[in-house]
Amino acid sequence: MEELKNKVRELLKAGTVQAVIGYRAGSDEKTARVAFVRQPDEADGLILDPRCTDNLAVYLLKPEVKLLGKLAIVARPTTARTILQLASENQLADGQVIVLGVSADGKAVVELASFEALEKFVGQVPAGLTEEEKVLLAKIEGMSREERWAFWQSEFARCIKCYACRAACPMCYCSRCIVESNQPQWIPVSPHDEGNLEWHLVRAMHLAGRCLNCGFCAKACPMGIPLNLLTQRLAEEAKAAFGAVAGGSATGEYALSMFKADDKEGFIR
Amino acid sequence: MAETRLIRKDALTKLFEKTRQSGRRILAPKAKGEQAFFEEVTSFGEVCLDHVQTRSSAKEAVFPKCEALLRYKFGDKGAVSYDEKPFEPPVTVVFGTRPCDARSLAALRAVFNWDTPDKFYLEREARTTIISVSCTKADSDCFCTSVGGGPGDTAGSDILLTPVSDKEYLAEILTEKGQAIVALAPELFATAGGAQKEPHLAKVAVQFDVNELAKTIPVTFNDEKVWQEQSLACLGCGTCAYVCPTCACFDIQDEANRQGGVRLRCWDSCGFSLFTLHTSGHNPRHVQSQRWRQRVMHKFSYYLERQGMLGCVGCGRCSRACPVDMNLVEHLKELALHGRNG
Amino acid sequence: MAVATSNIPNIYKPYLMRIEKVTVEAPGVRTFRLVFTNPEEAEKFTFQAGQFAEYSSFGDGESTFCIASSPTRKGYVECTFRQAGRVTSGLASKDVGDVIGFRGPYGNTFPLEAWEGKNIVFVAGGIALPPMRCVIWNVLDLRDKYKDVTILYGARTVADLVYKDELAEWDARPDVRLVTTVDPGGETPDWKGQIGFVPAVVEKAAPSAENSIAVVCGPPIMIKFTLPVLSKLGFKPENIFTTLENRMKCGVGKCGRCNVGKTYVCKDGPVFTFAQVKELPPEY
Amino acid sequence: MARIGVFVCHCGENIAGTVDCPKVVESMMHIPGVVHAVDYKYMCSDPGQRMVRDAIREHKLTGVVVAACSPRMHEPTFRRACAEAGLNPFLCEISNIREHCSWVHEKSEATTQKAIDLVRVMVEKVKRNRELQPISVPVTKTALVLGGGIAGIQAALDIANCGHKVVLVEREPSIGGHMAQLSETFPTLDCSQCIMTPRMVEVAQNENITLYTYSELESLDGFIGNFKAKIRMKARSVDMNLCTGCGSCYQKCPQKKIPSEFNTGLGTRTAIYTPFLQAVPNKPVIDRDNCLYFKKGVCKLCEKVCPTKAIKYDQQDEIVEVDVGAVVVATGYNVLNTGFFPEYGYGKYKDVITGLQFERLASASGPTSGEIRRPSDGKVPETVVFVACSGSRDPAKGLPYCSKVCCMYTAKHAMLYKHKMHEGKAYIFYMDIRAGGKMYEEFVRRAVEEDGVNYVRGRVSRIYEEDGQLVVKGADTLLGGMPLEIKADLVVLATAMVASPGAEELAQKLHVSYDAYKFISEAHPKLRPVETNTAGVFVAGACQAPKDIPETVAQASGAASKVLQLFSKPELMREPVVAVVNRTAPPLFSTCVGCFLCEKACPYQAIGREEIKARDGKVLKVVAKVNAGLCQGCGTCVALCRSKSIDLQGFTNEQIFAEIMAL
Amino acid sequence: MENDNKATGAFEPKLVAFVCNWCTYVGADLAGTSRLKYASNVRVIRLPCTGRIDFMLILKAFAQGMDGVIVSGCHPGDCHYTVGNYHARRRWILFRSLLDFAGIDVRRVHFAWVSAAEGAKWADLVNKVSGEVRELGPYKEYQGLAGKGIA
Ligand SMILES: Cc1cc2nc3c(=O)[nH]c(=O)nc-3n(C[C@H](O)[C@H](O)[C@H](O)COP(=O)(O)OP(=O)(O)OC[C@H]3O[C@@H](n4cnc5c(N)ncnc54)[C@H](O)[C@@H]3O)c2cc1C
Ligand SMILES: Cc1cc2nc3c(=O)[nH]c(=O)nc-3n(C[C@H](O)[C@H](O)[C@H](O)COP(=O)(O)OP(=O)(O)OC[C@H]3O[C@@H](n4cnc5c(N)ncnc54)[C@H](O)[C@@H]3O)c2cc1C
Ligand code: SF4
Ligand code: SF4
Ligand code: SF4
Ligand code: SF4
Ligand code: SF4
Ligand code: SF4
Repeated sequence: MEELKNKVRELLKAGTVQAVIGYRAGSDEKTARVAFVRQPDEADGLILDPRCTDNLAVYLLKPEVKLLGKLAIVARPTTARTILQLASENQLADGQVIVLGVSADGKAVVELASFEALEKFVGQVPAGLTEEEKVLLAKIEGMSREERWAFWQSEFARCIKCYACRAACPMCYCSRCIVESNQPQWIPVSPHDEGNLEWHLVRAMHLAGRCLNCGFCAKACPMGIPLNLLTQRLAEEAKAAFGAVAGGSATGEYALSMFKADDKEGFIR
Repeated sequence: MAETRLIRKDALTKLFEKTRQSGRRILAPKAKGEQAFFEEVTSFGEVCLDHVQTRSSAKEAVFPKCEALLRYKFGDKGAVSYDEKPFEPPVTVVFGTRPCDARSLAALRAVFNWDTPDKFYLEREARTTIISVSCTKADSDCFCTSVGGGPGDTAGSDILLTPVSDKEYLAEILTEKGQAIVALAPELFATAGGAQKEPHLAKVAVQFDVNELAKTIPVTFNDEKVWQEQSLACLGCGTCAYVCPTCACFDIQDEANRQGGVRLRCWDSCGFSLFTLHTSGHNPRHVQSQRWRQRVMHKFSYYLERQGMLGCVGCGRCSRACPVDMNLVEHLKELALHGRNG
Repeated sequence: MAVATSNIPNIYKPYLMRIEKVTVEAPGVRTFRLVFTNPEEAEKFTFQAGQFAEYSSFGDGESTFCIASSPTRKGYVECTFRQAGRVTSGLASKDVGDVIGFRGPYGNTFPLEAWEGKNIVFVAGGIALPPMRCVIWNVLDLRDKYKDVTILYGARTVADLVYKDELAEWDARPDVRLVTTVDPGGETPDWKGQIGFVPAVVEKAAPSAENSIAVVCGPPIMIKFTLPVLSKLGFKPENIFTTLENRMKCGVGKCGRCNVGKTYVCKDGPVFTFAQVKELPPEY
Repeated sequence: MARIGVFVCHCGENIAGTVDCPKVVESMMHIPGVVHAVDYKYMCSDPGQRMVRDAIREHKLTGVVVAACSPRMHEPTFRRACAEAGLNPFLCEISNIREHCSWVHEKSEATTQKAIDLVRVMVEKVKRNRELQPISVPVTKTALVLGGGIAGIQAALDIANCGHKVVLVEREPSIGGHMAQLSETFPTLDCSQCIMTPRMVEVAQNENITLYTYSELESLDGFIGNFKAKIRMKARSVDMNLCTGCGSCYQKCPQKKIPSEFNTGLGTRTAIYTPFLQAVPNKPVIDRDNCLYFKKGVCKLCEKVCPTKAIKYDQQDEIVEVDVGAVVVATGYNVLNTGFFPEYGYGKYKDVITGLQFERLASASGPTSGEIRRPSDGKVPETVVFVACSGSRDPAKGLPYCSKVCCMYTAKHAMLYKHKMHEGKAYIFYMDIRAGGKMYEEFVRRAVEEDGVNYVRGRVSRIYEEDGQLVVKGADTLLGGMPLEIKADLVVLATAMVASPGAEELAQKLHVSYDAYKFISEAHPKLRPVETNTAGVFVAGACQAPKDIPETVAQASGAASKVLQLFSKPELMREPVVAVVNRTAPPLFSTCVGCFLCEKACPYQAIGREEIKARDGKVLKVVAKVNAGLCQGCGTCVALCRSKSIDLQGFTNEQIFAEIMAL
Repeated sequence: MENDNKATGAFEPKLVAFVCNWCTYVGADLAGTSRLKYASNVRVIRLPCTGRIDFMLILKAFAQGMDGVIVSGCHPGDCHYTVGNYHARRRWILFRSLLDFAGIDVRRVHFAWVSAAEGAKWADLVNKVSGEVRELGPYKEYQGLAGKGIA
């Protein structure tokens, strides 16, 4: 922890960066929230503990945050993977941010100024689901088709189309989301059952092979819809079918931008 | 009008039955995961009153997330005719609202009944009975007492229930609509005797002086730095508005196919950049700080000036639901101070 | 459980109007003349200069345009719109005889009565002539109530000028002073008007501020540079009028998006004097 | 203000026999925007077309739907008719109610209903059609030919002889490629160099051809008609202008023991060298890896002896940039070397050689002056075993394909050997003989019947050395798999033809696809065999697949004719069915976020990047930009783009959406 | 698309086929020129390439009341645009798995390679899919979504 604070102070003092995105204590003892540290002495307020789960990479593309100047960001492996994935999608340039990589156990902090260093840091450890989520996923997969339909319908019916899931997702950085294009209006604006289903399927497809499974979407969803399971299911499929895992490298290929001549096609007549 | 009675907790099942039998729809908090949501319930067993506050608000009863304003049919060559059916929203009982939620109706009504009355809201409200339950516990996000409410506040409720013992609720029957519910099963309501609700209510400290806030906020309007700082973390996700019992902003959208269409109203949020975006590309509120400012100013300044009341009942939902822990009270306190100092 | 329904009217239900005439004014800009399909509604309908309405293309949605015809011309309303997005494209695909929705009139009006006996100067740019056309005709139809009438109108190119026939008509009238201009480069060989940006042309035309009202509508940039010219000419902010256009859905002060500070464009506007605009927070 | 006209064709009885055409017409009249609908016996006839033209004028139509046969039949006809009436041809669509309806269903209400649906779908599409203009792309009439083997030479000469400029780039110090290495060529046994050398000289003398030898392509940008090629001229260390090719330098060079590439390692060369005597250009290069001066800093003998002071040790690689309109890839092939075969001793036996080495042994200009002597001791071999299919057609070795020329050249080799050593024994192990080609089968027969070559059908399982002799172990499958052991003096492996080194990198530079074996892929295996999937890049010769000289030359001329076709007009006209990235009002400018995932997916590399700049030059945004010259209009990018920022003209999102909504 | 067999009252599925211009569309043409007979309840929407077939089209088709969807194009290796169909295939692999996970009946979405020469395969495909979807009955679940959730 001290190590992190020192690094942050150093970076700010030296003027290497103008702001550091990290975690600080939140409203209560159970929550942590983002900190935008701009003065060396503000580093004291930084924390790093199991509360700190938000995928802060979402802030790297926020215009207001970009205006702060050059950024450093405290990144657990998932955030680090997100940064690499964003890089592979041309949203971040090498050297644009300094990553303060936090090891999985939360102890060691390493300064990673290049994507190459970041790639080494993340290795091959994509985030998995939590135990609870695994159980739920297995449960859904074990259902009959009709049950799955009923399950998801009851979940989707609650969706209010606030798009908090989208706002929280660092990979949903489109300047105009498909739901906001109205010529044609692919997806109804209103949160009724048909539109909700379409929204959820579209969102999941758009994240297929890109989702880092940070779980921020599900956390953000005020209606408690376990929508990260959809993207995670697709991540599993992309891995199984194409060996594609998001976030491994800054030059990684998007599973749907490429193909192999022998991709499976048993389902095609 | 107010009348005080006692009702046993185990009698609620009965009351529920009777209410349902009377053809009324019942919305009540239902637990899901760690949260509770207002949803239609068919038996009392589904109801969960354990939460300090539900995630979603009860405004759905009077201002649904998606409602039809208009239906039309296309005829030959695209001719349009209205598909007119009388508007008959379901007669509804909302059970288990907290006093803050009950109070929120006044804020909604202020918008929907302002100048041009909104049929949809008003008729839904007319058919809705609110049975609230006083708060016996509160959390750090609650601030009803700072905005003029309280854990046992009766405003907006048709019946207010306060648990006065393990077995009993003190029932304040506040309106005719409340009476009508009692009339469904008068036998369940006993005389109150000397039961008092105050001792059982949660203690909610006043966090800021709302009058002072009302004075200081407008002055802060042009102090962009404050708003920028406060909103830096905000993702513009809109959650706060969607869970808020008083947020009334909406969008109107058409959906149609070859046969006809429907004009829908659905919730919207001033936190979205699209909310005010002109087709020309110009956006009067083009950065998040302006949108955050709009939300705060609307509730604590414009509302007061235009509707003569606050646009916030202190339920704390926005703070609880915010994915990035934007805490409204914290910011309000800062604003109250800031305006005073600067 | 049956409960009697009240008879609060549905404020979101538009009148069904038939398109009686379509005029293509400029590329992408059309004027519709609309008549009520229900004569009873026509009978009851009134509006005043400056007001706007919500026009629907059923299936696409509603869009806000001002009413471009004058209240002095009974029996129809007109609107002029530019094809910009979904709704306006939907409207643009309509033809004479088709039915569209019309909901209004909404908003405040130009205080035409208070202007009686004064000179009136209209300054408009581009597609912003429509909101002014309503007042212009209103004033011209009651010509004897007002003193000098000056119309200054500019567009990017000659092709972008709208209401070309009416411009000719006004030009021909002895009791109207019409100055038209196009941006440098936007002229055609046979263009007889001025060449230059609106503010410069206003400065050159130099209408007297004495006992005068100015109405200015146009793109923000034009307004920004025209105002100083007008004040130099002696116009006081409270005598300069404009209309604001913030995005709106309901038109009746409920949907929550058109406000500038505590001011609702749909209710308190769209007509404002510059004295009022100056008081508004910078949010439009 | 859509004003659509619908024209329903009876096609005699072909449509009207099962579809109630008047009913189709009647139902169209209820659709908003349809202002005119008629049916007629033969819409495609002159009177039918006239109906369309007249209606366009009379009803001021903004769109036309012809409900008739497949668009593949008459779309051009009706589009032309529309154009004649002043309607943009892309505002005309065909609804296929014949092949997709009347011909495949019985006469019934359902069939008529289907026809109505199909027409309505098209009406809704056409309402959203936009006027489109064919895209014209200017063409730079210079061709870039990569590779100076026979393929490249042929293509270059064909193009140059039609009066267009050609830039020919060859990686080696001389052009000629493999054909220059061959001794005699099947099936005529004419001397390879005798027919090759004049062609090489022609190249050198053709004023339309600029020759860059010892050079390689550095990068290729742009698109059909408008490529920019960067060519790296490797430092030759010899000034091409001063050198007269007198050869004093390499006669004096002390480094004499360097294996000669041209002679496939069977002969030697010096450090400053020309690969062979007839080299074009006949001017040496210094092989810096082997030059004493470059290695040790001392020597400079060549500089001393050069009469024209042409030696330039400090010469640097040079990059030249050329604008070209088309590219012909003719970079040829390579052969597997013997080291590839563990069962044949991993290349450690000197007397196990490749076919190409045999060509050098048999060549009059080769290291042995055409005498066939084995490499180990120079002895004239008495028994030679030839092994066909060495590597080829062996899935286990990863080369399942047939190298196509080995059967022929092995027969040739055996023949050449027998012609020189009448008593010698020649065995050929083969799997089966593939001698498809004019006079090929006859050629093989001649080897067997006239020259007494022993063909053994079977595989060689092992080759090993025993007492200074090679033992070839195999089996004769024609004799029921009888094991066979032949003691041989020389073994010639017909090693597989493989892609030339660097083929993959080159293909990537050119943005053309290549197959699993790194041979360049043709655009269509049957119908577009000389085109690649990148418009304007053509392919010829063995770089596309193993092939012999006649085929190579034919393909090279084919590629040249494609280039000439492209050069025959000042501009290239293309259908405007191309993708476009949207533009919106500032501050967004475009909804594209520049993820460039579409860029990677586009099969034609048609998507590039464009910077949107503020007036002060500051880059505000980088967005995708479709190169209309390259885009073929597949729409893969459109389906991929999440934010719907890219759309396909002619098949826009709005059009397709409307079609579905009209179902 | 009004397609219910009015005479018999029996259920006839409504199908839409999204096909590429170069293979399946031509294959369907060939079925026509060969006068093969097949079920009349499929409506073809022509697209340049399977690569253009956005997964949204499939969802929108269901929303429009279709009971089944056919998606078809050139066989692998035959794509007019060389590889559009390979891209499409990847998209479908993921999309199909998502549909299934969300409980959508994937038996109603059929993918097929039909070449320009396979008129018979096209006819057969339409017949088979019609038959299978007829067995499944109307897609009530999806169609039931229309209007659901609107107060
Ligand atoms: C008081 C007032 C008067 C206006 N008068 C005219 C006029 O006379 N002629 C004219 O051409 N335009 C006028 N406008 C602007 C016009 O409303 C928009 O250009 C138009 O609605 C956008 O077209 P769309 O719905 O096709 O675009 P989309 O972007 O597809 O619109 C989607 C929705 O957003 C709303 N919207 C989008 N942009 C605006 C905007 N700039 N202002 C308000 N709402 C918007 C629309 O109402 C619609 O519901 C006026 C706006 C206001 C507020
Ligand atoms: C042993 C053997 C015997 C044969 N005998 C016969 C025969 O008798 N009759 C017959 O018809 N065919 C014969 N062939 C086949 C014949 O060699 C080929 O058909 C022919 O040479 C193919 O010509 P090409 O121009 O395509 O390739 P190549 O001859 O390989 O020429 C390619 C040229 O491109 C150059 N190059 C490669 N890469 C690059 C680059 N990146 N940039 C620039 N230049 C590059 C190479 O240096 C070379 O000069 C024989 C083949 C073999 C292996
Ligand atoms: S849902 Fe899709 S279109 Fe919308 S922001 Fe996310 S990725 Fe972009
Ligand atoms: S955050 Fe939840 S409620 Fe909001 S749009 Fe996403 S899924 Fe729906
Ligand atoms: S603003 Fe927040 S605290 Fe106030 S009423 Fe709305 S949700 Fe509750
Ligand atoms: S919920 Fe939080 S992040 Fe979302 S808009 Fe409200 S304040 Fe911003
Ligand atoms: S067009 Fe779409 S896919 Fe391509 S770079 Fe832009 S946003 Fe990405
Ligand atoms: S349509 Fe096809 S060829 Fe054209 S840019 Fe898109 S992917 Fe490339």
